[in-house]
Amino acid sequence: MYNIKARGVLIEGNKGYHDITRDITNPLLSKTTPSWWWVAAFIATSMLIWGVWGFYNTIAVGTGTWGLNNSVSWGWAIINFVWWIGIGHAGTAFSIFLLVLHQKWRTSINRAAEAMTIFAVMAAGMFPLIHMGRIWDGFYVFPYPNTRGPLWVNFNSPLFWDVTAISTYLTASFLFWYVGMMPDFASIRERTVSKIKKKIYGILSFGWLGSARGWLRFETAALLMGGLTAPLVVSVHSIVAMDFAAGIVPGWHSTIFPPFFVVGAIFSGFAMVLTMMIIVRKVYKYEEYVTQRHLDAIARVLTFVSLIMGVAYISEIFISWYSDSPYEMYVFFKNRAIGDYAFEFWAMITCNAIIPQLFWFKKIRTNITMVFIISIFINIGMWFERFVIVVTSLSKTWLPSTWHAYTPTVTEVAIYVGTLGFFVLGILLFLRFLPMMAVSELKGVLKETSLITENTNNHE
Amino acid sequence: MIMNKSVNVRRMKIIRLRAPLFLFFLLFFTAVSSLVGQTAEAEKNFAQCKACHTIGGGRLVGPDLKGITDKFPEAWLIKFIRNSQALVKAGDKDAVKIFNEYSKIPMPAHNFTDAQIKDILLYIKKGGKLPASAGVKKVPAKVSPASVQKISLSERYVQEKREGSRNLAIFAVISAVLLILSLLDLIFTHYLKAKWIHYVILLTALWIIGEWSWDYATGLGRQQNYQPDQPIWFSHKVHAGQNQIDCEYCHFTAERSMHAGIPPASVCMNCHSQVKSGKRTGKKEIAKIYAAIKEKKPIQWVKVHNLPDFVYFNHEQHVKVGKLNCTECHGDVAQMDQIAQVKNLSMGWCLDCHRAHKVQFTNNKFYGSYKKLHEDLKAGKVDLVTVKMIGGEDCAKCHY
Amino acid sequence: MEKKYWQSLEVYREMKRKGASDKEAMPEFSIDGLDESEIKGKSSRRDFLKMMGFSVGAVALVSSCQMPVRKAIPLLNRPQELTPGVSNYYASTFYDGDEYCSILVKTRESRPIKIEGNDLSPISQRATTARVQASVLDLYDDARLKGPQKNGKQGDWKTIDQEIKAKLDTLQRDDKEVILMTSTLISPSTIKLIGEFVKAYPNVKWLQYDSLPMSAMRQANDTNFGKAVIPFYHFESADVMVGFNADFLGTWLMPTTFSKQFSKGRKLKDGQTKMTRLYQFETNMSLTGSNADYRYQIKPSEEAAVLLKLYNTLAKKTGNTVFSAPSVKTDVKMVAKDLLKAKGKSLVVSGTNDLQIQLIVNAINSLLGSYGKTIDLNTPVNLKQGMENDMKQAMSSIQSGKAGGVLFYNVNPVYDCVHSDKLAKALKKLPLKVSFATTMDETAALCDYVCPDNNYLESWNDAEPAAGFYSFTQPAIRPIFDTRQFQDSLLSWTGAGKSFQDYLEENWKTNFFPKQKVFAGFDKFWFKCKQDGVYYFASPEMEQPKYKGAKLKAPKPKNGAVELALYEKISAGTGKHANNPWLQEMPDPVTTATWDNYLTLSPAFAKSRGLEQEDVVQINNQLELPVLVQPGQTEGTVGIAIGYGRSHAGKVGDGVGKNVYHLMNVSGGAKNLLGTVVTLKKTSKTYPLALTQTHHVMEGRPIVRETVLGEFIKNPAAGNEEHEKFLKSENFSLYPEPKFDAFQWGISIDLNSCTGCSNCLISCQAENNVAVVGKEQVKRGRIMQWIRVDRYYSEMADNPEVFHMPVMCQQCDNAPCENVCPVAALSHSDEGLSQVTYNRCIGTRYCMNNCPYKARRFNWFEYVNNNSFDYNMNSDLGKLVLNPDVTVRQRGVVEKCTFCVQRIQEKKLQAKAEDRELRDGDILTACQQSCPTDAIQFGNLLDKKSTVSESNDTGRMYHLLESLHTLPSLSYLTKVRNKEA
Amino acid sequence: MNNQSQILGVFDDPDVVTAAVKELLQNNVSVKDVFSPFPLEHVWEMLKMKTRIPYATFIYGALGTAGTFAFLYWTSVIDYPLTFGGKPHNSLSFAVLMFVLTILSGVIFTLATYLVREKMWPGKKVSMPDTRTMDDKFVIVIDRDKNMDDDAVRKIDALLKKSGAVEVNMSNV
Repeated sequence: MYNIKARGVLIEGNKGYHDITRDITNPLLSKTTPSWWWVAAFIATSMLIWGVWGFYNTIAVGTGTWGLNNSVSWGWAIINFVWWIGIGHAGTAFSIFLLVLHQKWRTSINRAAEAMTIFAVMAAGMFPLIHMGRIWDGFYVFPYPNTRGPLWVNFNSPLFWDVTAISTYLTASFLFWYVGMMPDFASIRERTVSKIKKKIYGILSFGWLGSARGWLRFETAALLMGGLTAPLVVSVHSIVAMDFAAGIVPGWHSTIFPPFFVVGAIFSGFAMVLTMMIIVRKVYKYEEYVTQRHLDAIARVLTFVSLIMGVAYISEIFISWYSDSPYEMYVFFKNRAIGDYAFEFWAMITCNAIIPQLFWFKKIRTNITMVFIISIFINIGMWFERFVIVVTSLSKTWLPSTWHAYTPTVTEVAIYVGTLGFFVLGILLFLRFLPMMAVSELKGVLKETSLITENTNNHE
Repeated sequence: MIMNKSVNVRRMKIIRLRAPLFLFFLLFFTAVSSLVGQTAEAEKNFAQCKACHTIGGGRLVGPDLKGITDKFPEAWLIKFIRNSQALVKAGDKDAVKIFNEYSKIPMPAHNFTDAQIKDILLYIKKGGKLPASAGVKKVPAKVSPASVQKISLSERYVQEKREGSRNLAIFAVISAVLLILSLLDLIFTHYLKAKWIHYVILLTALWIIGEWSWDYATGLGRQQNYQPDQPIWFSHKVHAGQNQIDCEYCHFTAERSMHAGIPPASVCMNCHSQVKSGKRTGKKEIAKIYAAIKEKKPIQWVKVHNLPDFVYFNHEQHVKVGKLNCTECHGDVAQMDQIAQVKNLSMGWCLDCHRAHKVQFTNNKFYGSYKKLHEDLKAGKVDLVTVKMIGGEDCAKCHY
Repeated sequence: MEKKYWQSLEVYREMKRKGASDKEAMPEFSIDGLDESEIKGKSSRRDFLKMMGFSVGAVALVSSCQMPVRKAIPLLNRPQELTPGVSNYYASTFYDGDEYCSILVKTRESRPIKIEGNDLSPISQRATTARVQASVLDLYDDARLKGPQKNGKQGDWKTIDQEIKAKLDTLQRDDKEVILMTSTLISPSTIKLIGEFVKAYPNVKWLQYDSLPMSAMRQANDTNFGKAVIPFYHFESADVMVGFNADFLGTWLMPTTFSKQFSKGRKLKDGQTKMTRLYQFETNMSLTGSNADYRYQIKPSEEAAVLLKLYNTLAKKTGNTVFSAPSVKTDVKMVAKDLLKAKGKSLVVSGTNDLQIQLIVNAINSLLGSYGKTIDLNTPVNLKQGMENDMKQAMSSIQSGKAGGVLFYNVNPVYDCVHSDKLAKALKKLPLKVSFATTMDETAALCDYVCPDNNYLESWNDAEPAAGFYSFTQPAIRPIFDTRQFQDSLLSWTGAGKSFQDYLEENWKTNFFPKQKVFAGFDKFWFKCKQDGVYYFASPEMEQPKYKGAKLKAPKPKNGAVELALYEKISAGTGKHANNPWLQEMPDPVTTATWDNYLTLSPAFAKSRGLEQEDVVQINNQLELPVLVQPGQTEGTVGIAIGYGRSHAGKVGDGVGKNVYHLMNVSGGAKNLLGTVVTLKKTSKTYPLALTQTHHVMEGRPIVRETVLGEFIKNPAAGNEEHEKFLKSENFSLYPEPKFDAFQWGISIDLNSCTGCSNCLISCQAENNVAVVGKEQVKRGRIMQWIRVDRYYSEMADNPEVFHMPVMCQQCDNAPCENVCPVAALSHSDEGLSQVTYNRCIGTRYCMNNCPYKARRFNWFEYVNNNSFDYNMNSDLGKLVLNPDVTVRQRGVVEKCTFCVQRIQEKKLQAKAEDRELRDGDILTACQQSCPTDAIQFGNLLDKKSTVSESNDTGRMYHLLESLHTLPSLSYLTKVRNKEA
Repeated sequence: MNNQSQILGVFDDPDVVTAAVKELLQNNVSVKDVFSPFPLEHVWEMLKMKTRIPYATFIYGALGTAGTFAFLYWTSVIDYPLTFGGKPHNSLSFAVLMFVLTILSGVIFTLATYLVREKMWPGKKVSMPDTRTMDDKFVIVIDRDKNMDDDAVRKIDALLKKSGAVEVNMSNV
């Protein structure tokens, strides 16, 4: 109970069950779409269209339209891929970890976070695809029975683990997300007046009744799926990390990577959640559901994680020195710290390890704008981290004769912006057509937290 | 292309029907002829010889047959006539001598019965005249019954495969329609009350469509049963089948090169300088060879067996070193009129052979380098060495 | 033979006429149901060639029934008729006016597809140079003239012959001089023929013109020995070699021969501990300089002085006459000491075309008694016979109008003579101008008639590179276009109604056949000649001519002035092959630059002038060139490569770099590459240079391991301590080391022999259908050549030591690349090869990241049939050079060195077919085959007696980055410099 | 549903419902079901509701692991063994895939089982005793069977009222 006390009221403004239902479902049921939505949607779409051009250009002309070369043959595509996957962590980490830990304060955020996961992972998934030299032969990665012998795939390849892990993660997260929404669909089904919506949400709700036995099985199933997916959250990014850790490139080949990546992922994920929720609570006036205290909680988590990041950076550098391998040392002390990519390196350190420390101050923690800005900084910092890992390591590997610099081209930028557009558009659609908070769960916690209301009031 | 395939189909059908009839006739007439002896049949049969031989008219492609019966023992002659190449291969002195003397043009094999051959020899002895006594009977054109049977078999195989896949496609379409209907009914118009019907339909439909798409997908880039029209209606059945001409007589580079080699028109000329008309097509087709040579334009045969271009296949390796029989990959060519691709030539098909097929491990000194394998062989750890065991599954065996 | 090819070329032309209707022309390849990628791949693949193959097979015999075909006898296979899919080899001769090389031409379906060295030749001894390797592509050059030209329009031989004959007659009547300007001719028959031509037209004046003459040396030898010859050098029998601006390993005189000789003296095989020593005094950093044990930097103007100083020191010690010399700071004591120690086994050469200098060199050599030992005046080299004065006279008579006509054969003076502009102007006035150029080059463009000569692979010819050494050129293919051999043209004009082939044969029958005793019948003799491609008439042992001294003097070195040192690049040469994309994209062994010429400055000098890499500098206020900072360049000098800036080379060569022939130094009478004084002006512009290597020092990593001879004698493993350490450290691995049965292919590269000439690189490119990607891509670090000749400097100082290291796929047994490929496109073969399966590759490029040697290449674009990469693979003609045994890679797949697996398979099959075990040395990889110094050895590592195992079995052997435990099959031998420690 | 009618006690507070259920059970009235907008753990306990889904999940997981290993082993050791970078065919790296695919099979089949047991599918038609349970009401459902006479009904009605039902309805569905 400690955490609840500390966090105090989760839903402010003495709401009743009906209020909750109303507040959450009204935006869906209302006939009119707010104008800001259209504006945002328009911007997102135009970004997406530019991205589509990037895709087309790459497929039609060739990977050569990117800035890559024989030495640095992975670039922005992979950076963004890892970055998106990282963000994709937030949702599931959020809902599942906190679910398993019985953190009630997740309820008003997890749904949105999970939605974020889905779209982020989808966005991430685009990069490995477009990154392929021969996308039209992409199906070779699947071990399906064929007439080539049959020729299977290389199960030792981290890339293949990646494919499996990510598709699994996407499936699992999606199912978990959807199951969570069924009761809410049902309540919308019962609440809406429009025939079409009734039909559609009826279908989506799978005929949910809300009987006691139903709830029992529902809870069990949800808990089981959550419990199963929890280790997946860890494994996915560990496996992504193995893409690098399993390579022999100096700066990649390091055992710290898997945990380091997972933490980083949660870091960027939470930051992104923060960014998004701050906007959502503003435009939807959900201050009562996503309270100061929620943001505060996330901010605390971020502070802690950023410390871990800092430690990770330091230990990485320490190990490279301790290994006494000239190649390793060159990467960290020459190439990263003072080399061509020094800016990216230091940007990473500052954004990820230093700036979040501001959260120690309650003033800053409670100042929404500051929190917002810092969360943005973290997102940027995490992007730079991936850049540092991928590009600096590759640009100067074992044989000095092969050293070569890398600069991205407009096509790569276009693709990245495109995925951003895709992500935003996805979130917008989610906000418009799906219950953005778990209604039933909110109701579930309403009572006990309001009980707390009293005694916390006494305390304060 | 499709048009003429259907034509083929029809022809084949007829032959199939005829086959037993032929058998009957043949038995009957051979029986009769052996009794009668020196019939018109001899003359009829000798027509085949006339293409290359005369009786006292000097040499053509082959030697003058006048007095041949005195030169060689009858038994030998029978052997020679039935399959001269066999004798030559066997290294029979006289046979080889003749073969070389007549510029290595093989005498096509003739599957006459002994009686018939004796008959012909008698006919030759008599200087090609018929005794008045022999009544003249009509005899149907003689086609080797066995081969007729086989033709229908091997070509029927191709036909059936082709039709089979066509039917499957049709099924797939139908089931797709059913699938959609049942889905619509299941969700919106609840016309059928019994849900299970829907499910049954759905499942079966999915199954069939799956089957079809699998069949189609595996066929992608392949052309099993591919049987294009050739610029010249050239029958392997006649040449390789009835006349028993050795494959490598025409495809002469199969033992020396990666390509088996498509015979240049000059090779055709070896025989067709004399043989100017065929039984089934008359002069029409053979004339094309002459035309080609006159205009110095190579005959543009249509390549039937195609491998993807990133595959390196070498005939020498398989024919000469591996001692494979041509038919193992090209099917029973000797029984096909128009060549068709019988095997699917997929990588899996190649590998299956590489996994199972025994290499000339002990016969070829090259494999002496495989010390360890030889020890294992001696020690009995392995009983036979397949291609796989010496790297037959390596990618760079065929892809580089 | 050839006729057949010509026949199927008919088919090829037909297709061209039909437009791009390949399908129509070869129905056997129109397959329905191929997926997109394969169809894409199709057009670029060998189907076109296959089709050729088949139709060849067919047509060949048809034609052979009709008309008897004259057969040229191949060396290895004797084809009764051509066998599609089996390659034939023809012995022939490469000679482009500058460079001689005896070669084998590999043909498939009677298409020449590869040049290999001919090991029967005593001159080139199986060695080739990059230019020789690349010359096969010139045969399929789109820029070649398709037929005789009149005033730039296609004409027909008959009329053009008549017109030229007429003009010649008129010119003869009003006896105007007709100048026949040819490159140096080494073909006795051709010379004889020209003699007859001159007899027929007495007004014809024949002169030989070299863009880079060596007249000074001939003059010097004339004064000293009464023989105006270039002697035959024997570097192999010299213990101490001293070179003065002579890049004899790269470009000077006979690089192939000299490389062979040089490497012989420096192999440390089977216990040999003796090693020759090379001193190099030079201005630019040349390939030879980069291989020198001691390298001194001199200004062009100092060369004479330094030489004289050296002479004087030697003379003092040996008590000979000493001449007064201007003082120079260069220290020559050590050189003198060594030279004297190796008296009679020493050799001094200078590449400078300056009489004074050559006289001094002769003086030194005679003083050291090199003549008869390391220098042979009795077997003169016939290359470079052009004499300056002839050219001068010709110029004047052209300008004065004394000459009425001029015929150019294999020369391009309008491009490469010093006063090209004057010549161009003067030519306009002449009534008859005929060129025999194969392409519409700068000179041909000014001629009213062009009678295109055959490519040398389509021609008959003989050659005598050095007295007594004969060599033959025979066609490997019928003329592709309506071209005619130069000699045939002359014959038809003299009205001798026979082909040059007959002429050649007769000439040999009458003049050479009698000289030999071995063969009874001429046919046998002639057969032998053509089969071997070379024939040697031993000349009787003769006394070396006596040395007559001459007064030696040296000019005072110029101080302060910036001296220009032009040089010849290995790739570009004199600019003859400028339209050859392979050569254009070949990284220069020293600068690693491609596709350009540039101004080289030493780092210090550049700094003092405030110049950075790629800054554009104005030379003499007109010519603008980018700067390339070149360690080792002499302070106060700049270097520029000749052979660039062609304006009429063709789509590839036009406008690449700048033409600098007009900057040659003619002050000393003979035209000389070195010594012009120039002014430099920095401009605000910059110009991108496409270098394949951007970092030049090893950062103290044990990549190229070296030691000095002294250390090596003490301990053969000297300099290779890392390897010792590696062996001692137990490399803990989870997995057992891979074992193989029968074969495990390996290559050993002797860094001590490798001179870095980069000719393996072109050989590989030709063998493996490696694409050309163009300057832009090279700049972006996307070279395609499978072999990378890395070049490291000991430090970016002013006179660094240089290391050359060829790096290709190391075929690791624990290949890091294989582990990471998701689709199993990379796997390890039972013969220790790391296989790459192009058609399975989806291009994740993970393997490229994970390859520590960065030996993998990615097809960033479709390099075939793509107009943005308009090189040989974008034209049907150019594609004829492709090797049908090797897949042409599609866009988006990764490729790499395969150890020439196609050759391995071919030879294995051959062994099987012949029912025998595979012998060591049966298989020669392309790089090994063409290596002029035998630095590359390929073989079976499991066979302990194979050359590769033996050369690995020394203390010098190590693997690149062995600490990674990738277990490469490719090993290196440490570099040993013959220096005092 | 059967044609008999039901007694619906409507409440608007979770704790009250829980209490009411207890009350009813003590007066041995068989409570058929309780409909609520969110789960009520105590009610399950009192109604002695159990589910065996966890066991199913465990089995799926186990099958997933075994199946994956079997597949990997067959493909890369038996069917077409290829050597990659000197690693043995039966490689440690299988573990990763086994782990991931175990979870996948677990998740998917658990969900499937849940849907099957609950007889839920897209577009299933349902009739709720009281649609307000989707919003803010809690409903106790009690079957009224044949042998239940009116006063018995009345008794139940009273019980409900007593234990805090805002209203009590009859439904004949």
